Amino acid sequence: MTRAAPAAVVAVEDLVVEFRASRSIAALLRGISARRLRAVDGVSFTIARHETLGLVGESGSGKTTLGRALLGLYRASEGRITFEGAPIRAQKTRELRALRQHMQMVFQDPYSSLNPRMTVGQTLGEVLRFHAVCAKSEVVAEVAKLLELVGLSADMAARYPSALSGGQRQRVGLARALAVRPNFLVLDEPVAALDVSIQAQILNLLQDLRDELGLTILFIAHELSVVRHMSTRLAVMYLGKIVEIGAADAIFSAPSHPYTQGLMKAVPRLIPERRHREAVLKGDVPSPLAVPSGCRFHPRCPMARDLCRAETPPVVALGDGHEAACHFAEEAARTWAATSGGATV
Amino acid sequence: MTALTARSISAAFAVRGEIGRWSVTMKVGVSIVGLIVLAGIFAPVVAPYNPYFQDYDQVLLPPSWDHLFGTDMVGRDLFSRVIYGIRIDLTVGFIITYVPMIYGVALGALAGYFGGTFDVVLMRVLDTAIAFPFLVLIIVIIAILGPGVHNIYIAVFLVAWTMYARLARAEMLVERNKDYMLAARTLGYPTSRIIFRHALPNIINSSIVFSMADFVLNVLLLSGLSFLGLGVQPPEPEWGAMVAEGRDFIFDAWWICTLPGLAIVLTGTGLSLIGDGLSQRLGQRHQTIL
Amino acid sequence: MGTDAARTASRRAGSGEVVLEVSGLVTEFRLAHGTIRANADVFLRVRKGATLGVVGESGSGKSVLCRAILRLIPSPPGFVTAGRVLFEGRDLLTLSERQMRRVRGTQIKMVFQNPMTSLNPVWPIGDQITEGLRVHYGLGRAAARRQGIELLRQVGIPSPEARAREYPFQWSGGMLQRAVVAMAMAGEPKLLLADELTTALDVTIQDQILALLLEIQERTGMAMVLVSHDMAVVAETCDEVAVMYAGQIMETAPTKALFNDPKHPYTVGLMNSIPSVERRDDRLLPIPGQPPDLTRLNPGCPFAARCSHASPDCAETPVALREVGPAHHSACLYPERIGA
Amino acid sequence: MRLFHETERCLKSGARGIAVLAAGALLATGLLAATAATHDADAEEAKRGGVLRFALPEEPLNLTGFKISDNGSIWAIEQICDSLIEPDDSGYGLRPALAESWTISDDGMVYEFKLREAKFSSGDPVTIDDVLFSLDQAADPEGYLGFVFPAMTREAVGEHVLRITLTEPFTPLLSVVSLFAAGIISKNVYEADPEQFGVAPVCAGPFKVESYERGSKLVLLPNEHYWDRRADGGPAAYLDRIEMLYVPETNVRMLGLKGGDYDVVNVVPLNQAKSVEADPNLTLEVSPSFRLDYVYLNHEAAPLDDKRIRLALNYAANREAILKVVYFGYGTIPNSYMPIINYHCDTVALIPYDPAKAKALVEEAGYDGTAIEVMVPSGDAPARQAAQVLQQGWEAAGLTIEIVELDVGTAYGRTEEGDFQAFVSYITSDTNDQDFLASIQADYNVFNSFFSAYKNEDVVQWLVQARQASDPAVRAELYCKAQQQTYGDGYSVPLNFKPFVNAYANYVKGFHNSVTGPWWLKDVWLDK
Repeated sequence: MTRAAPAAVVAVEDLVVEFRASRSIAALLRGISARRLRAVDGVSFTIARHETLGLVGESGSGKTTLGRALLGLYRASEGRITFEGAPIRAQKTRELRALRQHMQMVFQDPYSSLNPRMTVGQTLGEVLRFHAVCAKSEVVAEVAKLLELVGLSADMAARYPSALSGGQRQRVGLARALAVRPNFLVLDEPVAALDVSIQAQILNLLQDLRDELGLTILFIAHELSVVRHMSTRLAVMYLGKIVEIGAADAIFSAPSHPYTQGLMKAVPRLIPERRHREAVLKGDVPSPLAVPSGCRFHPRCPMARDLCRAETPPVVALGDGHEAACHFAEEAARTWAATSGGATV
Repeated sequence: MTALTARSISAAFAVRGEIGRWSVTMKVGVSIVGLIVLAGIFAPVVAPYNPYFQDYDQVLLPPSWDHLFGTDMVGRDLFSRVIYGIRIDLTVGFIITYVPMIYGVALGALAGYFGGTFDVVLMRVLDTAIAFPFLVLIIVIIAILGPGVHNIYIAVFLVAWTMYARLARAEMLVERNKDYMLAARTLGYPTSRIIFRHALPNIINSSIVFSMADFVLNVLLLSGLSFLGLGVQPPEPEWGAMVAEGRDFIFDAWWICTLPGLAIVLTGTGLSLIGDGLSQRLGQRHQTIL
Repeated sequence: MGTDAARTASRRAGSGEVVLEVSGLVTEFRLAHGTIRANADVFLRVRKGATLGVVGESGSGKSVLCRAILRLIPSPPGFVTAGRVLFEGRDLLTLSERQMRRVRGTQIKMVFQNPMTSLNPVWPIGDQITEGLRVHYGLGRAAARRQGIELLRQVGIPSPEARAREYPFQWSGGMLQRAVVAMAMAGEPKLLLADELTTALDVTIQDQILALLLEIQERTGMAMVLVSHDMAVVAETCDEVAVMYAGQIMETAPTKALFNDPKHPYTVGLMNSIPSVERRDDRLLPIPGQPPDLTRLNPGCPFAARCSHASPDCAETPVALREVGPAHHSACLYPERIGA
Repeated sequence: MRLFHETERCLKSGARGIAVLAAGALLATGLLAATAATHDADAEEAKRGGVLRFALPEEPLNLTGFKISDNGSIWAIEQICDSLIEPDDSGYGLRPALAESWTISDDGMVYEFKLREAKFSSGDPVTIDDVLFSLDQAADPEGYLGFVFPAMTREAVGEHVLRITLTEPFTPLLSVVSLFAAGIISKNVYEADPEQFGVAPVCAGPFKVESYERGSKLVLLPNEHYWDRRADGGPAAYLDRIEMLYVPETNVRMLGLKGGDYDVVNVVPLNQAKSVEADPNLTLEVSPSFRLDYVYLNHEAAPLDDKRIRLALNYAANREAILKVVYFGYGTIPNSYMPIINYHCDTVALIPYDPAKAKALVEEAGYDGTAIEVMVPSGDAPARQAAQVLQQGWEAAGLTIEIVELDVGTAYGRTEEGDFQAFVSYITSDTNDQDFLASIQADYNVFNSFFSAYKNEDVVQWLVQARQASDPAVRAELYCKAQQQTYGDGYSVPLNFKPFVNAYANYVKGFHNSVTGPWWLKDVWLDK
């Protein structure tokens, strides 16, 4: 939606990521081509240096696919991704290997993101050696430094992941990502699998590291509260498209897409009062193999009109880089301010 | 690959002073198999007689201090033959277990990781191979190639790798989607490193556990084939062949088939116990704490 | 929604008829590396038409508690070694397995986190819903089918006649969870145990399921135990709350009292750990340290090691729930230190 | 080619070996002088009645004589079907059966057989049509044993005489006519349903089939229409009933005998013979047989193409050890490439066990180390044992020996194709003349000297002369020369003249194994 600014670390233009459904041997022999599924369907945005862009949406919205595409794990079917001005191309493994010194990822599930057959020290040491981050003789010391950085003691290096708690594993995952000294991190639901008391520790750690190391972050999450806590900017995805993007504060105070509003209303509050209302958003996210016409949100939208069913909505600029892809974005923002706006901020 | 297997096994055994934590089954199994292997290695020392020498004045002697297991119908010392038989049975058993395993696991892992046409074709090959009864297939192949150890290697290999390929592929399909595999990719590791260094140690457990049972079955298979005259040829002291030779003498010289038969049973038991122990240990590693 | 204000009021006051009372419940798991007390001296009470929230982190024993109530603990290694589970005056722990099956089939239902594992993938969903009706209520095929479709309609499945013939893989996660709820509703149970029912769901679908549960409760007056790790979910949906930690109940109170005036440092810690969607905090206040190893608990308060208010005696003095307000109990030795 | 084909099938049955013809002038003049009345040989008063339970290792495949060549079938058919002539009690001679007498023209070209007044088990008379039909089937060149019949015409002379006219003299004709395959069957019954005949034959032998369960047992009853009667006027068969039980597992047969489940077992394993002998309730019968156990050699396969190597194999063969450990002392060390049939030559000197001589021969031959592959039929324990004893001696002589166990069919197949070096096997004869086995093995015009590729023109000439000679003394001398020469050429490695070994309960009387293989169960009675 925005042109790549010089300050942008990551720029994404009209990105499309498609998957092919697997074929039977009969189809293979007959040469029938596989069905294609658009997980990311024409997305453009940038991430500025030292910025944390939050990316939210329901499962199936394509946010994880988008995050992985940024790291070249999936091939872009259309559009382009640049990192520090250099194109990310999944098929160019050698190019990518060089770029990966600067971009890394942390995964959701701390139970599966570490190789169970390797000790923490082996996992981290392998990264250091493979990318020649430091001299071979300094690997042990560097591992200890990394562990310390994420708040673990150096003697953890001898342990296998099975001997660590979820929070400790997530710290190791973070250390592994940081081992190559990247300046850009994709955090894919990094605290979703953690208990709240541990989640808070990790969130604080992430904040500290971001400030200390000057990291640029794409923070993928489904929990709005966590995203709000971490992000400076926010992008909301629905069925492969970004429906609203802008400064986090702006969106939280004046969400201008009915979907963003629905998401925010659906979050349970820490208010000890038995709620008396119906669900905000009805139904499920449609299958990406059967995308609705016009605005793809219209079947679930409380404001949907004929126009929404017929035409793809334009991107409406709402000032300060706040944009929403809705025919009635301004009306939606006004309605929000009138009904529940006061309660939110 | 073998180095990895060894590494994996040693990790499973947790050699770093953890023998005390082995289960009882594991200890008993390792002791039995260890003793048998040692006896095989030092066969020239352990065996009191030349296992091939026929002394026609000493035929069909019952077990005694001179001949611990007695003598057979052509006057050979049975104990010496059983001891030398270890070399044949365990060596052949090992080769027809682990060579197919190496190939099967590698192919299965590659198919599971890459998927696509290669995987589809491989799966159909596996389905076809598994549709035939294992033993019948092997007997048919040996009938075509002729009897003898080398043809057993070929015949068993042609059939046995499929089981490992299936196991490894299934495990790889699970493992492929785990985040640590993705993490290895984001770290820019080459695909071969990801498959063989990262995935393999995690997918090979089931194959190792299976291989122990397979090893037992393969020793029995070799004995069975030799029993049918399709395996190791006379006068080599193969256990199954010895049982076959002794079968006609079961009433008046029970020791000829009974004692080599016991050697088969003992070896099988030892290997099974190790298999049980291994599956417990390797299984534990994946258990999450309650 | 046709809420009966008076009835709601009476529930809030906690004066409804008690459906379930658990007291002194101890559940142990005897494992190779030691014995784990998953529930230690648990006390809780659920009233007709009301919802009890049980919150706690993983390993706090809340799921074990649900299973212990329904006697679904795998044994060995699990054993219920003490306590009573009174359901409508009968101690469930003393029933025969046959009687217990009857209770599980008709009066107390339980729903789990992962709908895919609660449903058999090779059966049409409609059949799975009617199975309980046919087994426990002896309904004929046609009658069971009619009622199954009606149940699906009540949980908001569109065109239930057609969709009843479909298989689990054809349904979305949210719809499957509705189907699970529909199964549980067959025969109108008196008590529903919901174990992390919405944890795996998106926030929008969670919203739908919670709305559905509350609507059903309004309509049928059943009692609910809602187990969750999410304080906000509990705050919005429960009448009373029990906070569990390391197998013990740390604090229990009417929802308002608990959230407005918590009397246990752990409850406070949990609330401080949660980032808010309402405002942007610069810094969260996490609970320091790690949850304890359940095989090596000290005799005193299990939270002592992580508690900023703890005194040396906290780790040594066995704790017990003490009344700190109207229907408000805390296991803390020094509840007065909170907020100070 | 046809001959080859037929032999192949015989061989593949793996059991009986080659059916052999010929009864010479000796038989015609001497042995056949005896009449049919040989039944009262038993000094004791035979008792009638009872059931004989006979456990056998092979079962019949088909009870139509000209369709089979397996032991199980032959054993049964010998009890059910009579030929015109039959072997006598010993098996060395012949005696009249359905033909009560016959004449041979002076030039040996025309034979006339006078039929007896006899009836089939169905009660129908045996007619000249049945005889012609049966011999047509047996002599059919496409049939299993058709190849043993010489060129001839067969015709009826009146209602009771069969005339056979040969195109050239063929002395062994009477033996051919005595074959089980030439048994006389009821033409009408066979033609009505040839398949059914295979399980329910109608013949004119002493017994008839009551029931036949494949894989289990064949039950025989006395044929009340059998042409011969005992001296007391009663039927020839003493027994009420015979159960021929199919018990393939050797140990089960032996246990069953000892446990009283069976009255008779045949093919007793030699290692268990001693224990039968020691059993006071059992009788062990060891009787001579037309069988030689020997190692086939392929004279065209190096290094066996060198006579010195073949002789070395013979000198290094520790036959005493083999007789002791493989045959447990049963049998005789052979001095011939042939079984002991009529005209066996006793004077041929044995090649002794002489390892030093063997070694010297191997060295002299300049043996290059080419391995000799010795085929052993898989599952044949004595053959495998013998091979191992031989291997020890042969390797001591400096030869390289590899034993290969092969399925019997595969081993025979390779033998017939000449794709072998050595094969531990045996040969047997169904009839009692030396001629056919001698020729088939040593005359390279017939089956390439039984696949050995042995070529010696002298031997061939001697054999032809012997076949045509009418004087027994001349024949004996010629066969002696042939045996001496062939044996001395290292034709094969003969191992043992192996006897038949049967065992039965002491109350079984009159059981006797004929040298050609079968027994006369009509003479058997039970003393209990």
